[in-house]
Amino acid sequence: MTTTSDLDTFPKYLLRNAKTFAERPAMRHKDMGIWQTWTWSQMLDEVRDYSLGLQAIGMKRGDKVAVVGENRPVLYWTFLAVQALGGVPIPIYADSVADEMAYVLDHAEVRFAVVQDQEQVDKVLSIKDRLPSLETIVYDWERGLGDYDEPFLHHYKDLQEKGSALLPGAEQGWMDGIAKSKGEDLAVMLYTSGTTGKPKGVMLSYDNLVISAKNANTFDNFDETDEIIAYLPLAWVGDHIFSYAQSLTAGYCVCCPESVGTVTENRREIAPTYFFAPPRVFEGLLTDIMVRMEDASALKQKMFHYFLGVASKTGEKILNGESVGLMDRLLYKLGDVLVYGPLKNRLGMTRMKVGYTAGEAIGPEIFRFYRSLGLNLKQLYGQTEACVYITAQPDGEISADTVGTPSPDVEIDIADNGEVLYRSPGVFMGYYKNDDATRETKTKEGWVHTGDAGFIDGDGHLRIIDRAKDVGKLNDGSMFPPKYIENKLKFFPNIKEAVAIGDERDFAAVMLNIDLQSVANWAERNNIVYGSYQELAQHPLVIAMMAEHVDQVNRDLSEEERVAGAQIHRFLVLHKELDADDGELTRTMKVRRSLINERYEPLIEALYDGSTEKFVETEVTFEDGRKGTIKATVKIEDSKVYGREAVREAAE
Amino acid sequence: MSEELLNVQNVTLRFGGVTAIEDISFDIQKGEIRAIIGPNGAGKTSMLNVINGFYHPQEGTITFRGETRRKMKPYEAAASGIARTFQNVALFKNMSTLDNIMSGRSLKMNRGFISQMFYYGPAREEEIAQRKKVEEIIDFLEIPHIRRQPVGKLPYGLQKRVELGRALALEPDLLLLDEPMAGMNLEEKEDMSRFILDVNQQFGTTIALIEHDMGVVMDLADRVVVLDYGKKIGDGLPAEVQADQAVIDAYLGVPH
Amino acid sequence: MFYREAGQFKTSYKSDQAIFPILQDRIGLGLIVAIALIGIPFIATDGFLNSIMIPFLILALAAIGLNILTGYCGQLSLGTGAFMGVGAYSCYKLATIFPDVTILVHILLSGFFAAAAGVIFGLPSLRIKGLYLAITTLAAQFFLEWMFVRWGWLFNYNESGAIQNVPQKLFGVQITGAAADPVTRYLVVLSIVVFLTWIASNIIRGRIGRSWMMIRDMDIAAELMGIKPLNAKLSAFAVSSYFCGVAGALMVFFWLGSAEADVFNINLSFQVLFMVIIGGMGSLIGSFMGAAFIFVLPVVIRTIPRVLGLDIGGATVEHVSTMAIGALIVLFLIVEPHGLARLWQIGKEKLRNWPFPYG
Amino acid sequence: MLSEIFVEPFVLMADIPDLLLQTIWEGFVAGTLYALIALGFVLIFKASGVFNFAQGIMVVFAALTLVGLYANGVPAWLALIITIGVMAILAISIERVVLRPLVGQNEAILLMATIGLSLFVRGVGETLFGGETKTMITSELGLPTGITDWNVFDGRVTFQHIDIAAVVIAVLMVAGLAVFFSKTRIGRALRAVADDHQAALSVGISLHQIWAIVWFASGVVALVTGIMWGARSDVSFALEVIALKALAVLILGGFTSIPGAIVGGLIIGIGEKLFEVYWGGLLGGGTEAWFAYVLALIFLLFRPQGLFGERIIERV
Repeated sequence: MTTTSDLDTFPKYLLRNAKTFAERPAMRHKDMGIWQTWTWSQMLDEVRDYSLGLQAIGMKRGDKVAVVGENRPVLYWTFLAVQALGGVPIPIYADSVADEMAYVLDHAEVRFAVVQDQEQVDKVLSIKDRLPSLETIVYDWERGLGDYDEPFLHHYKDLQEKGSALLPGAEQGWMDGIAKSKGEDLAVMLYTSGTTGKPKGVMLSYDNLVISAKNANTFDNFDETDEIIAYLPLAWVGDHIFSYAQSLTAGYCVCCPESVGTVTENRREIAPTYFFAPPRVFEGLLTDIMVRMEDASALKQKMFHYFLGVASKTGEKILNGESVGLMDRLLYKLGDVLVYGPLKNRLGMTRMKVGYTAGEAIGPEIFRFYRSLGLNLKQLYGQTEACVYITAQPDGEISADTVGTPSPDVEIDIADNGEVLYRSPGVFMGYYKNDDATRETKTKEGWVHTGDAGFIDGDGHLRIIDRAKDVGKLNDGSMFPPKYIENKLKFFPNIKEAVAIGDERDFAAVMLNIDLQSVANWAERNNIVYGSYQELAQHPLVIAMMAEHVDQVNRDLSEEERVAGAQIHRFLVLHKELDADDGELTRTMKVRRSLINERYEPLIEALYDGSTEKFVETEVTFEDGRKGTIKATVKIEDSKVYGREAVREAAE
Repeated sequence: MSEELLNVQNVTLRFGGVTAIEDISFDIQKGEIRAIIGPNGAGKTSMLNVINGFYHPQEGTITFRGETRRKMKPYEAAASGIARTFQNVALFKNMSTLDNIMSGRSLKMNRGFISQMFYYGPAREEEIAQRKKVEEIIDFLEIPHIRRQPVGKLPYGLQKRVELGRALALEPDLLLLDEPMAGMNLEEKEDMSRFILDVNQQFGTTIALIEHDMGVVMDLADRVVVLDYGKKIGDGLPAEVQADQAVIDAYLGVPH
Repeated sequence: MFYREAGQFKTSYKSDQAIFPILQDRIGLGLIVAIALIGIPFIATDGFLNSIMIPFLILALAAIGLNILTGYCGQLSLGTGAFMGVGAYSCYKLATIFPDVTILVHILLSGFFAAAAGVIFGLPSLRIKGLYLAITTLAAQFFLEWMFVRWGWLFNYNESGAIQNVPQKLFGVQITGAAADPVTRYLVVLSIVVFLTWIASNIIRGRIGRSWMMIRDMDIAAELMGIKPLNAKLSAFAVSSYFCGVAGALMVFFWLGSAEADVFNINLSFQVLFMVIIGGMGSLIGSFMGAAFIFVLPVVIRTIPRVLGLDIGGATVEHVSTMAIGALIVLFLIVEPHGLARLWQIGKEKLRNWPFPYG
Repeated sequence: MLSEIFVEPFVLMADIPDLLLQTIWEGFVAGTLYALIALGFVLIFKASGVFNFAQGIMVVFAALTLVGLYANGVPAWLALIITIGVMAILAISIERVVLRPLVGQNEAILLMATIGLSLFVRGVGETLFGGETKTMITSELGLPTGITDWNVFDGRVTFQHIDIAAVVIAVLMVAGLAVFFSKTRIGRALRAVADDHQAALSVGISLHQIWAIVWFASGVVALVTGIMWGARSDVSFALEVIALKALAVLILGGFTSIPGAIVGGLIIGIGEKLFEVYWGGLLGGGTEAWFAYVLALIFLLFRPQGLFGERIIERV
C-alpha cells in the first residue's frame, strides 16, 4: 500500500489512480468513430501487460527508449510502461526528418524505439545502421506492417499478450520494480530543438515533474473531473506536463484526437476544461472566425460585430469581477446567448475552466478577444529546463503584456544585463552528456539563465521584452528589439511571419510572410486572380495592404520612447513561406534568425542598398526530402516613419 | 500458383444479334491480382457482369470455388463471395459514407423483424458489431473524416474509395474492380494502387480488375487477360502480354 | 444558436447510433411530446381536437406509411387511400365479429390486412419501376374501392353501405363512439401514432430500412450487396401498408365515426402523397410537417374570409381554397422540391453552425 | 362456377350476336375517347418527359369553359374560338410558370406538380363556372343527335349519331396530328425534341416554344375530347377520375407511341364493356371502375415496355 508521501514517481501515481479513481476516465482516443475510453483501472491493466511484455523482450532498468509519434494512448502508456521498469522515455518530434532523429537516438543511446506507425518504422529502419545501440522497435498501428519480417520489430499488442501471459506471477515483481524508483531518479529526457546548434537532452527527474505538476494543479484547481485534449507534440515539455504529469497527479482525463487534421473537430466534441495553445493557434482560430463571418449575411455580421463590441467593452470586466452597469450586464447576457455562447460552442471552449498561452507574445487584441468572450485565457512563461512553470497569471490579474507572477515555489531574479533568472524545484538535472552547456545555463546555486530579457513591473508581474542576445542596437545607438517589432506585425491576421533586421545597421527593415488563408480569402472577395503563392505575395494590392500594416506598426512604435528609433524604414514580402522543413523555423515554429540572415542575404542587401526590386533563387526542401529552387523577383518598398524622425527632419 | 478460385469456360454472351463475348475461357487463381485489359468495347465490363450474375451467358460455364453454374442472380453471387465496384461509381448517393459501407454488411446481418422493430437486444447488438467492422474499413481506407458525409457530395476520388470500402465490407473472396482508377489524378491513382495491393496482401483477397492505365496494370497485376472485340487475344504475365504482337496490334488499332 | 454540442461526445456505438444523438434534439422532442401529451389536452377545445389535431395525427401516420414506401424505398404509389380503406374495413369487421376484444387490438391487427393487400399489389414492383408502378397501384386503388362498395359482407350488408365505429370502453373510459370525449380519443390516437412512429424509426435505421434505401438509391448495387429485391420491396409494401391500414382504421373509429367507400378514394391517395412530397421524402418528421401543411392549410384558407368578415358563399370558399392549395403546391415544389424536411434540416444546420453561415 | 366464367359468356355472345355487336360498338366509342385523352398525355410526355396528370382536368376545363361561355350569352362558334384561345393561354402559362422552373427535377416531383396543377385548374373552373354538372351544347355546335338502328342477326344494334361523329372527329383529329407532325416545321422539331433534346437544341429550336405548342396541342385535343364526352354524358368533374383510365391505356400503348395510344384506348374501351356485360354480373357489376387498371397491371407483368415500345436492356 502506497501512501501519499511515497507518491514520487508516475507509475506510483498510476497505481494510486487505479485505486482512487478506478472507474473514472483516464484516457480517451477518438478511434473507429467513437471516443474509446479507458478508466484508470483499465489503463493500469493495459500499461502493466505492456510493461511486462517490454520486460520480456529484454528491457532493463536505465534503458533509454525513444517514443516517436502523435498523441496516441499507446505512446503515453509507453512512458508509464518504461518508467515502471526504471527505463527512461525520450519523446521525439514525430515530424523530425531521419537525420534529426538519428542524432537524438544516437546521442541518447536508445535501445528501444516505440513508434506510431509504418511511416515512423520506415524512418527508424532507414537510420538503424547508424545506431549501434538500437535493438528493438515497437509499433502502435499495424497498418501496412503485415509483411515486415524484421525479428526486432514488435507490435505493442503482441507485447501486451506476452505480458499478460506472465500474470499473475509477474505482477509482484513488477510492483516491486515500481517501488524501487525514487523521486530523484531521471524520469524523462526532452530534447530541446533550440534555435541554434544541435538539440540538447534536458534531463528531468520525477521530483522536477511531480512537484511542478502538483503546484500547477493547485494553482488552477485541477482535479480528476477535468478533461484536456492532447494535441501538442509529445516531445514538447508542455505536453509532457499538461497531458502526462498533471494528468497523473490530478487524475484528470487526457483525450487524444483522431488525427492531426481533426483536432478542431475533436476539441469541439470533447470541450476540454483545460486548454493550452501557443499564440499562433489562438491567432489562427480568430482569423478563421473572422474569415467565416465574412460570408455571413449583412444582418448577421452587424449583430456579430455589435456584440463583439459589447464584449470588448464589458466582457473582461465581468470576467475580472469588476463592477459593471446593469444595462451592460444585460446586453452582455444577450450577447452570450446570440454570439459568445455559440462561438465558444463552435470553438469547443464551452467547458473551458482555464486556458493558457505561452511560448511567444500574444497579440493584445487577440488575447482580449478571447477574454471578452468570458474565456479565462491566461499567459504563462516557461521553459523545458523549468518543467514549464516559471511565471503564470493568477486569476483576476490578467494583462496582455505581462506573463504573470512567479509560479509556486519559483524564485525570480533579474541579472544586471536584464536577463531573467529563476530557481525552483522544477529546475532540470542537467543536459545529457553536455556538462559545459549545463554549467553555462545553471549556476552552482541552482539559478537558471532563461536567455530572455525582461523586468518585473510595479505589480510584481514579469514582462518579457525579447531574447536577451537578440536585443540589438542600430548604428545611431537606438535600441533594436527584433521580436518586439515582429510580434507587432504578426498581430495582423494577414501577416503570418515577420523577420526584423537592423542590428548594427542604419535602420530597421522587415521581411514579411503573408498569411495564405487570410489573404487568399481577401483576394477572393476582391476578385484578385493569382496563380501561386508567389504571385499573390507580390501582388501590388497585397503589398499595399502590407504597407498599411507596416505604417500602423510605425505609428505604434513612435509612441514608445524606448523603441521609437526602431521604426521600419523598408520592407519586403517574401516569395515563399518560412518553413521548418527548410530549417527556417524551429519545430515549434520559431524563427531561426541566423539561418534566415544567411539564406536571404541578397534580399537583406537589397533592403539596404536602395533597390526597388530584387531577383532571387531560393532552395527549398520538399516533404519527402527532395530539393528544388524557387525563383522570384521580390519588390522592396519604403515606408513612412513618424515622431523622432519627423522632428529631426524639421530641425535640419 | 496454388489453387483455382474462378474458371470461366467457353463463355459466349449475345444481346439480340450482337455478340458481346465470344467463347472466352480463363481462370483466376486464389490470391492473385488478375487484370482484364483491352480497347473500349472489348467486352471487359460485360465479362465482369457475367461473373457476378448481371448477364446470363448463352453458352459456357463459370466455376467459382468449385461450383459450376451458368445462371446466377447478383445477390446469389454476393452471397457466394463475389463483390464488385463499378466503372461509374454506383454508390447510394443519399446515404453517408458510414451507411454505404454498412450496406456492404447486409449479408452478415440477419436479425428478425420483431427485434428490428424495437431496435432492442439482438438487432442493436448486431448493428454495433457490424459498425465495428465498418469502422475498421474506414480506418483502413483512411477516410474517417468523411464518415458522416453524404457520399453524393464527395469528390470523385473519395467516392471511388468509399465504393471500394463498400465492396470490402462484404469480405469477398473475389473482388471485381471495374476501372478503379478511371478519372483520377496521379496522387489518387497511387493511393488507390496502394489500397488494392494492401487488400490483396493483408486480407488475401483475390482481385480481378479492369484498367486502362497500362502502367498501373503492369505494376499491380500478377497475370493479364487481353480482350478485343469480345474475343480473348492474350493471357499471361504482364511482361509477356506487353510483348505480344496481337495485343500490340489491338491497342494500336491494326485492322482485323 | 440553441445547439451547444461541444462536450457531447460519444464513447460507445450505442450512444453514437441513437435516434437523437444531440442533447438539444432530445430536449426539443421531449418538449414537443410534453406539449402534445399534457399541454394540448388542457388548452385545446373539442372542436380543435376533433377537426385539427386528431385528423392531423392520423394523416401523419398515413404519410409515414407512404413515406416508407415512396420516400425510403423509392416505390411510387397512388393506392394509399385504398390501403387505408382495407385497414378501416378490416377493423370494422374485427370489431363487429369480436366485440369483446378491445378496439386497440383490432386497430393494430387491421394493419396486417392492409399489409397483405399491399404485398399483393406490390408484386408488380419486382418488374416495374417508377411511373409504370404508380399506374399499377391505381389498379389497387380502383379495385379495392370497388370492392368496398360491392362486397356487402364488408359492411355487414347495412343499408347505408357505410361502416360505423363501435362504441367501446377501455378501463371504464369510453374511447370510441359518440359518447367518447375528444380528449380521450385524442390521447389514444396520439399514443398509437407516437408508438408506431418510434417503430418506424427503428426499422428505418436498421438493416431493413437500409435495404430499402439501397434499393431506392441504386437498385443494381443493392443487389450486389446481397439484397434480394423481392424481400426489400415487398417488406416496404407490407410495412407501408400496415401503417396506412392503421391510419385508415383510426380514421373511421376515432375521427369520422362512420365512412363510406368514397372516403378512401383516389383523392385521399393524392392528399397523402402531397403530404409526403411537401413534407419531404425520406423523412419521418417531414411526414408530420407535410400532414400539417396539407391538412391544416385548407382549414386556414377556409377561415380567412370569415376572419376578414367577407360574406362569401361556402361553395365559393371551397373552390377558391382548392385553387389556392393547387397553386401553393406547385409553388412549393418549385421553391423547395425536397420538402419541408429539407427546410427544417437547413434551419437546424444554421442553428448548429451559428454564428457561422456554414460548418 | 367455372362454367359461368369460361362457358356461359361465350354461349351468350353466340346466342345474341347483336348484343355483342352493340357492346363492342359502345366499347369502341368509349375507347376512342380514352385514346384521345391518352393522346394528350403522349404529346406532352414525348416532348417534355412530363407525365401530365392534369390532362383529365384539362378536358373538363375546356368543356366547362365552352359551356360556361355559351350560358353567358356568347354564340356557340365564338365560344369555341374563345375556348381555344383560353387553352392557348393556359398552355403558355403552364410552360412559363410550372415547367420552366421545374426542369430537371425527378419524375415524382413533376408528377406532383401536375397533380397540383390539376387542383388549381379545377379550383379555377369551379370558381368561374360553378361545381355543378352541366349539359354540353351539342346541337348548338352543329353536332348530330339522332339515332340509327341497324337490324342484323335477328336483332338490332343502335348507333347514336353523336357517337359516330365522335369517332369521325377522333379519326380526323389523329390524321390532322399525323400531318402536322410529318409535314410542318414545328411538327418535325417536335419529333426531334422527343428523340434528343440536345440535337433539337442544336438545330436551333427553342425548347420552351415547343413545350408551349405541345401543351396547346394537347389542350385542343382536350377540348375536342371534352365536347364529345360532354355530348355523350354531361360535363362534370367526375370525368377527371375517368380520365385517369388513359393512364392504363398508356401502359398498353407505351408512353411515347401515338398508335399505341389509339390501339390501347380501343382495347381498353372494348375490353371493359365486354367484361362488364358478360362477366361483370358475377362480381356484382361496376367492374369498369377497375378493369382498365387491372388489365394494365397484368399486361405490365408480361410486357413492361408496352405494345409498341422497344425492349429495354438494362446497362450496368
